[in-house]
Amino acid sequence: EVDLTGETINIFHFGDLSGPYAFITQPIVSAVTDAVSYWNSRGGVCGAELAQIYEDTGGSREAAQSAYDRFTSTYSDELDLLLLYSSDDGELLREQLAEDEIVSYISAGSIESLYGEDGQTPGWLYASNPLYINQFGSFCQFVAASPEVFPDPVIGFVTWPNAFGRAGTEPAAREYCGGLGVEVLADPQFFLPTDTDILTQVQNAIDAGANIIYTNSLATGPALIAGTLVDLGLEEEIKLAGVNWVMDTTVGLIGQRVLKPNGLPSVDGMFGSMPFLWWTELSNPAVQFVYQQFTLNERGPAEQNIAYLLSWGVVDAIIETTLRTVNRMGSLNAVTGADIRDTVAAMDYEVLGGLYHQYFEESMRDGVLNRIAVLKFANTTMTGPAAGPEDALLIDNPAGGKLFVPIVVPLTDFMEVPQLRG
Amino acid sequence: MTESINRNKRQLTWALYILAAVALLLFMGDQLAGKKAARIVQTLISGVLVGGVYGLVALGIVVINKASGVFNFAHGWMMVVGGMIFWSFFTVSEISVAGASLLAAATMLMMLTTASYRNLLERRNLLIAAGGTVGLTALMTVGGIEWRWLHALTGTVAGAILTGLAVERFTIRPLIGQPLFTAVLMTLAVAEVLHGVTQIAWGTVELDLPIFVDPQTNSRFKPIRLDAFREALDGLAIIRVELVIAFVLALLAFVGFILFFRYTSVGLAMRATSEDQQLAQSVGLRVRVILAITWAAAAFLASIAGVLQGGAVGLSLNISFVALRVFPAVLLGGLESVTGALVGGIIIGIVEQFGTLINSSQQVGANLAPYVVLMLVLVIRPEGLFGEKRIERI
Amino acid sequence: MPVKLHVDHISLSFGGIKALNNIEFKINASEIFAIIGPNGAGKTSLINSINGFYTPQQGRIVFEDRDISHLPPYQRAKLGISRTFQNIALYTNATVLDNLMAARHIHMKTNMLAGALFWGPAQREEIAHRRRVEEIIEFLELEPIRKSVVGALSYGLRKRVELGRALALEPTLLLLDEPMAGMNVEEKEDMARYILDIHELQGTTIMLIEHDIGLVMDISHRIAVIDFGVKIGEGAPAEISRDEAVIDAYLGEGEH
Amino acid sequence: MAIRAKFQMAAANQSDVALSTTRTLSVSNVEVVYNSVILVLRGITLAVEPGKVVSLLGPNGAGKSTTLKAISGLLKAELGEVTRGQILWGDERLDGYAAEDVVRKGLVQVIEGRMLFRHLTVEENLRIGGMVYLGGRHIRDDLERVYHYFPPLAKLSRRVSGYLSGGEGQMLVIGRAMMAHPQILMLDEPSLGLAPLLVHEIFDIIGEINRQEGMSVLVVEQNARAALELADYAYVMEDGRIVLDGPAAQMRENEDIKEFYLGLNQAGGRKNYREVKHYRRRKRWLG
Amino acid sequence: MANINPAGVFDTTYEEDMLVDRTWRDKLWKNLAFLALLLVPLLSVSGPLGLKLISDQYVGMIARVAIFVIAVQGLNLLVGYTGQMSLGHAAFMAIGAYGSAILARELGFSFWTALPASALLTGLIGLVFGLPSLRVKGFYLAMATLAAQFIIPWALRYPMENLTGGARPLNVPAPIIGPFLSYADDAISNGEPLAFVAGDPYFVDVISVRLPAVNGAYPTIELVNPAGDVVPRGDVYMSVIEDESGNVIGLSYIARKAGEYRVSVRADGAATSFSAQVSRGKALSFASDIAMYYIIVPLSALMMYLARNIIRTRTGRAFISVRDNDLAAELLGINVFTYKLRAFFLSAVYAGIAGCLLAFERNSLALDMFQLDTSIEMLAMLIIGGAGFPLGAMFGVAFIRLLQEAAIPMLRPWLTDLLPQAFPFIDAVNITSAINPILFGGALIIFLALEPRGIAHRWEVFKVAWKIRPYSY
Ligand SMILES: Nc1ncnc2c1ncn2[C@@H]1O[C@H](COP(=O)(O)OP(=O)(O)OP(=O)(O)O)[C@@H](O)[C@H]1O
Ligand SMILES: Nc1ncnc2c1ncn2[C@@H]1O[C@H](COP(=O)(O)OP(=O)(O)OP(=O)(O)O)[C@@H](O)[C@H]1O
Ligand SMILES: [Mg+2]
Ligand SMILES: [Mg+2]
Repeated sequence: EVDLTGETINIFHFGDLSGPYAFITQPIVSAVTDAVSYWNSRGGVCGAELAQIYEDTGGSREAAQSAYDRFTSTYSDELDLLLLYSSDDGELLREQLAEDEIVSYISAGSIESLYGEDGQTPGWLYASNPLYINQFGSFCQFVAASPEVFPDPVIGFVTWPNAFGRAGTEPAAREYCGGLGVEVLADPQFFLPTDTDILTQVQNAIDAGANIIYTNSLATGPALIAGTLVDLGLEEEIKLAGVNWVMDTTVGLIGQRVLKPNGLPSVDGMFGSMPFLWWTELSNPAVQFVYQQFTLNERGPAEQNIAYLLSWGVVDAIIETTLRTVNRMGSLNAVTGADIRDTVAAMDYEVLGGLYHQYFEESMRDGVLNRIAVLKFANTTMTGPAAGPEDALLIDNPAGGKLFVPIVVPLTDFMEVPQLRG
Repeated sequence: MTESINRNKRQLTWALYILAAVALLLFMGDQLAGKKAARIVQTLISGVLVGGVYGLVALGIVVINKASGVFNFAHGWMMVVGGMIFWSFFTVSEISVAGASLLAAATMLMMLTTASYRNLLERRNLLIAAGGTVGLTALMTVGGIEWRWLHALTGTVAGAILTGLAVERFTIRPLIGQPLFTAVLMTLAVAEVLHGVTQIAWGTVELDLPIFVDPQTNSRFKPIRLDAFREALDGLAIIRVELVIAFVLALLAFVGFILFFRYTSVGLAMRATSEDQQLAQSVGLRVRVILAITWAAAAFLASIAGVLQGGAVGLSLNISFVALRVFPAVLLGGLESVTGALVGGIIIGIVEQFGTLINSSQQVGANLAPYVVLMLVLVIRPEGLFGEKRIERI
Repeated sequence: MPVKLHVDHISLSFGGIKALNNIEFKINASEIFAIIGPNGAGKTSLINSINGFYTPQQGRIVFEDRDISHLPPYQRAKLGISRTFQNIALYTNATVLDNLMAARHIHMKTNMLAGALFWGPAQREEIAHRRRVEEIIEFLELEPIRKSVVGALSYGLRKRVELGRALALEPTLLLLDEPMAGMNVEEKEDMARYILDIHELQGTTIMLIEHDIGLVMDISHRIAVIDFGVKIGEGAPAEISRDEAVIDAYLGEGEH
Repeated sequence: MAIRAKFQMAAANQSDVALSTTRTLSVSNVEVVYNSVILVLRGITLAVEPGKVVSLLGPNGAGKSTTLKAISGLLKAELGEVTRGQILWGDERLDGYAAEDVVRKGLVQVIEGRMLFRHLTVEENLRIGGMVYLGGRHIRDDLERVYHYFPPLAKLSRRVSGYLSGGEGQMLVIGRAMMAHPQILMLDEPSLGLAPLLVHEIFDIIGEINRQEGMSVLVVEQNARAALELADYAYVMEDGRIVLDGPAAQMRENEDIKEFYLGLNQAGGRKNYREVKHYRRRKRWLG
Repeated sequence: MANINPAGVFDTTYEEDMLVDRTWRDKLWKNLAFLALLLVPLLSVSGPLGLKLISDQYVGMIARVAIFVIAVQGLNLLVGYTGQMSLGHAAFMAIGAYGSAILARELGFSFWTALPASALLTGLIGLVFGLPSLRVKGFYLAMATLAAQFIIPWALRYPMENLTGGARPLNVPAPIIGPFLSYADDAISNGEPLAFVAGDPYFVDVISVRLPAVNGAYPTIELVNPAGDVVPRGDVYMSVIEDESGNVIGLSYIARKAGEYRVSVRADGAATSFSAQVSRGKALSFASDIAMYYIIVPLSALMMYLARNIIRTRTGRAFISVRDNDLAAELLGINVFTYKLRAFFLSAVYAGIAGCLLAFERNSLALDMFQLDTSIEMLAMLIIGGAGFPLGAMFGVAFIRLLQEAAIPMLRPWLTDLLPQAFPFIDAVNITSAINPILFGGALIIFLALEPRGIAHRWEVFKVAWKIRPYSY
């Protein structure tokens, strides 16, 4: 391996750190910061120092564009690999990345950001998670395979109206699921993060025949739907599911303001995708490692979320990609975006030793593996999910009262997702 | 004779209203025909209850407008700040005496210097301030977590007053007598700064504000289920208790403000100030003090709204966007009218909910219906339902 | 003498307040016709009705034998009725020159597109009208403040600018609402001179509201007196100054 | 006259709150600049002795209103500022105080141009004027007083002031200023737009208050005859400077004042406006 | 403020007096400034001269400033000059942007025809939303236009989804001039591919395919990019070739990016073999940032010039009359209502042009580029710059953009290092994410408190002070 002493590997990233999605994306900065200092305290990567260069766009496209321009003109030589957070930025920059030959890692993207308007065109963005629509397809597979849990399944979308929220509501998904015997209602029911009452949306979906509600929303979104179902006394009849983000810790915490008649929080039993390992899977060394770093850096519980976990993985992927390319090209200076792209395309890599699997093909630049999991609450021994409030682990809430401890229980193994971007 | 002309005019206006309402009903009736009675009743209940909170938010905007003619774009962020302060006192078991006394002292200092910094020179004033600081600190810190309502309420009041006064002092006061637009823009700048302050102090994570909870189970109040009417309604309708509480609190705030404006001369002074700040100064009105009072009051209202909203869905920075959704309510009711704020809020609440009922896959409820209704009302009544008529005399 | 304006028994009220009650009079062409009356008598309302700002509930306004009662105000201005305002209503943030040029509006033809390009005809028209406006500026001795923003002028100067703006419309009927308020004797003399000149040189018919009785008596041909919306007298200055009712209601014993 | 009799009664009732002042208002060498570039006052010096009536005369644009605004602190909002000189109220410096504080010190200005709170009723306008005085405790009596001075206002008390006629509005602004019980009342053209009958009344009333309550008055007025009759002392301003001053009685005899401010001809009679020549002698004191 | 000529400059004719730039110095400065702007891309790092004097980021930044100057100048005409409020300007821009994109994508309009067409369309829609101004005033009017801000994007997103792609991004082809320089003619038969190379960023290959009708139907044409994928329509400039009777007989393609493309023509299910005629040529393309710059900046200057003329002639004076005193204006011969509508129309036309430019500059459109915050931000730019001043729009946009894109990013890294050390008790992430809002809001507050009437006002004062120097008054 080449010696990079005296060199600096920059990790470039920008995204919404102060806007409406900051609450989920902010821990990315924390994770990258922690990872950088971790490596540097160990003498760097092959002698090269790590550094991060980032910008806050506040979620605005104008700001993202200007941040991109600034990056590309200030670091025109070094910038070959960029970490993005949001599908919106991906959509905005797709063409420009191709023009400037810059590879971009993104945790999950919309079809348009990864594959362009036609859903096929190659680009320079690579997502570690499967496309949201593919996640939905994989959920349909799961539904179709478990008729005892989901008899006569009809899925209705109750979701946010933005690009993220409506990803998965495409006709292709409906067609695919229909083929599996799972009906998907044509009209999604939209609600906004500021809505205090979404009875109307939920009931609309139920009136239209839904017995499974699927949501692409985060934080209060899934909790609000779950609470509404309990209020209506339908928590048993109607199942709740969503994208990978609904499995996040915040959802588990916010969702316990409403208890089901059986005494467990309303979001108990919510299904979701889990295309990577989760905080609770401590048997895995990758998770162990991140957890250790998390505690070492005294990160608060709010940051124990998907973004923090995945960002450690992405940093590892960035380092690995860079090293492989450098090894091929001989020196850091010689590396171009196209070289990076060649590396990425040929990479078959267990990120961080198993957090998730990175493997792309020319026609597939998003994650291919997914598994379905369910949100549960830990039992007193922390060995598995609690069956009821009696055997649930309750910890002291600093704000008074007790808290259930959310855990994610995988229900399936990693399987290939169907390709629905069609 | 003129009386009769006026009456005719009024009748005409009413006729137009009724016509518009009938048209709306006909349109909706068609859309609603297939729905069960329970759904319609439920939508109405939701609309009214949600509208109560909208009304409360609208009230804060109206109060500022009444005193300064400024449309406050920072209201949403004042809601967030208020809610977060409440959260800090409500959920933290060990309140730091140093922090609390700092807050109390800052608040007292701001109150003392509202009219003029010269007030600091008098010993009596300093004593009052010191006493106030000690008292407030005591209220914020006495006892343990079981006193949290007291802590939170005092803390929020102090925090709101401080926020309101600081906003007025450092951003609005320098603009007395300057173009109104500039002041409106200033509120936008204030919104940005409050946004930053919230992020520094509380981060961006969603917070849980357990105020509408059953102390026994620590879970949210169970909704009232109208099981008794199940047959009649052909289905179940429920009433969410936390929204009812919020609604009642909103009503109380309204009654308070209506009385305040009716029985104190401050209301009159506010109206004068909003019309012409320079003129108000020239007749000796303490424009600075009046503005300070209003901003403090508005910040307080914003805090209540923030706490209620935060209690109902959880506290996040997104709450600031509620204020945007309330704009049509403010205008519908009339920019200067306290009653209008409530009525506007409720109407917008109902309109949103029915819009959602009819078609939520195209976001008719949140993005279309309120604005269409607003346009209709403004064309019939340019000053909103209860607003002040513009005086045109040459 | 042809009748320029016939105010034909108009009544105007505002929700119970009777501002004008069955007012009738005729103004002959090329006449200086004054209206006097105590405060709140309805003088300004009368001008507003002639000009179209108020629509009287009863009666007609006949201008040059044409009933204009139902024309919108801007069309009445096009017919040649122009005015000044008691509570100065200039375009405060524009210069004196622009105020006057804005009043040339009805005489200009340049449309938005031609104006945007500012070529050929548009520029020529602009210059032609500028020339006309400069004549007015010279006539009213506004040269030094030509390019001052109106908002920065003193009260008295604004009054003069208002007169200039009214003249820039080249009216055949000029309605003046207390044009000399806030001026000292010397300045009033100037204003009187301007008004007389306008009348003499252009034959403009002038309707004048003014509280300075001396001035009114001196320069007007005929005077109408209104009180509480009712006309209580009309006639030549000499007759009016002897009229008992007028003295009681308006002049008081001090003045004459 | 009836109004005056009533007023005297009212004034007698008010004697317990009379505010005769002992302070002198003195303006020395004041220079005012608008927009940081337009010099308007070029060093004004004048004084209002306690209990005296002083009138300030001068042609349009001389800077009379600016002088009043400089005293009352209203310049700031018009982007004007006092760049030199000082304004003393007794021995207290006034410059630097906000307008509202100046009012609270007893200096009340009636701004020219009939500035009303147009959306408020007549009575509400008056109430607002009275708020500064003793926290508004005397409002009821004071309303009575103003209605006595201006009977038309009593009838209009519930009217929205924006619809008032010009003269009615003028009564209202003066009444509003009186509500504040000023120690020194600064009037900017009080007779503007008032019918002749009322002009006399107003000046009589001002004179009465001045005598009864010892209130000083600084009046800017174009009706020089009325102003000089009332005043003890008069200043003439031109182009931002004081060009002539003296006791009112003396001023009345000044030939130039006679011609340009009183409109008297050589014989002492009133000139006819029709006879004003096109080219006539223009008097300016400036060199 | 008095308009003062420098000492020694006298107007002898009205023409002279009416000039915007009275002295040759004024004129020289203005022209030099414009020239300097035109030089920026040439001197930039990726400029064709390879001079590398100016960072590339400024090319994009100036272009964006220039686009927003147009939109904000439109707003200035409405808000600053006519005194009508609008909170719907971003939505008007959306109409210009989507209108031109749809015209180009669906109807084969070129940029040059789509620009005026979409501007006109925006103007007409602006007119509709200006109707309430007949009765509604002030903030109420602002809110009536707020309705536009919600209703227009709603309409674009839902009812018109099949044209606009709804919430999905929409690709827009780059503008070209040409094709000219035809140099070859080929023929290809059923299904057979033909390669062509789009290379140079400024002069691109254009191919036109003329099709014979096969069994009454026209064959389909596909353009396949270097990676072997079919290029969607938005990615290429595509114009329709029609015969005399208006039938589509062919399409002409220009790929936006360099590379070897293949064209194939297929007649679905047609057994008949046929051959289509292909001609190739060169066209001037504006796909690159630098080329777009030379459309945007001069157009922006032109729009400023036109606005300047409008406000100093009849229409503009009528606008000002309406703003300063609508009642008096009506009484003095100005039909206030129609002038309000004209202002709405004009202002929307400006917004439409800006929107169209934005669409073609970005190549990709999304509805969330045109949300309420953009409308509000434009108002902020206007007020900061000075509403009702000819240069207000320019100052305002430049100020805000420089603050956001240059000043804050410059301070930011420094503060992200410094602040967490200074305040160790605050979470560093919280500090870094609060920097942008606090710096931006704080700068606005300080600015507004110091100069409430906008930069242009200060500029005017400065000009007077400069002209009367060395005297201060
Ligand atoms: N738009 C209106 N609404 C209500 N009342 C009005 C309106 N316009 C005028 N008035 C009332 O009508 C009466 C006549 O007013 P007007 O302005 O015509 O009086 P004026 O003769 O011009 O008096 P002045 O000499 O004081 O200007 C006044 O009492 C006034 O208050
Ligand atoms: N806000 C302002 N900005 C710039 N110049 C001003 C401003 N206000 C007044 N001026 C100028 O100052 C001078 C004096 O004005 P001022 O209003 O004091 O005159 P005045 O003596 O009261 O006249 P009048 O009798 O007409 O009321 C005038 O030339 C005027 O143009
Ligand atoms: Mg009048
Ligand atoms: Mg004056």
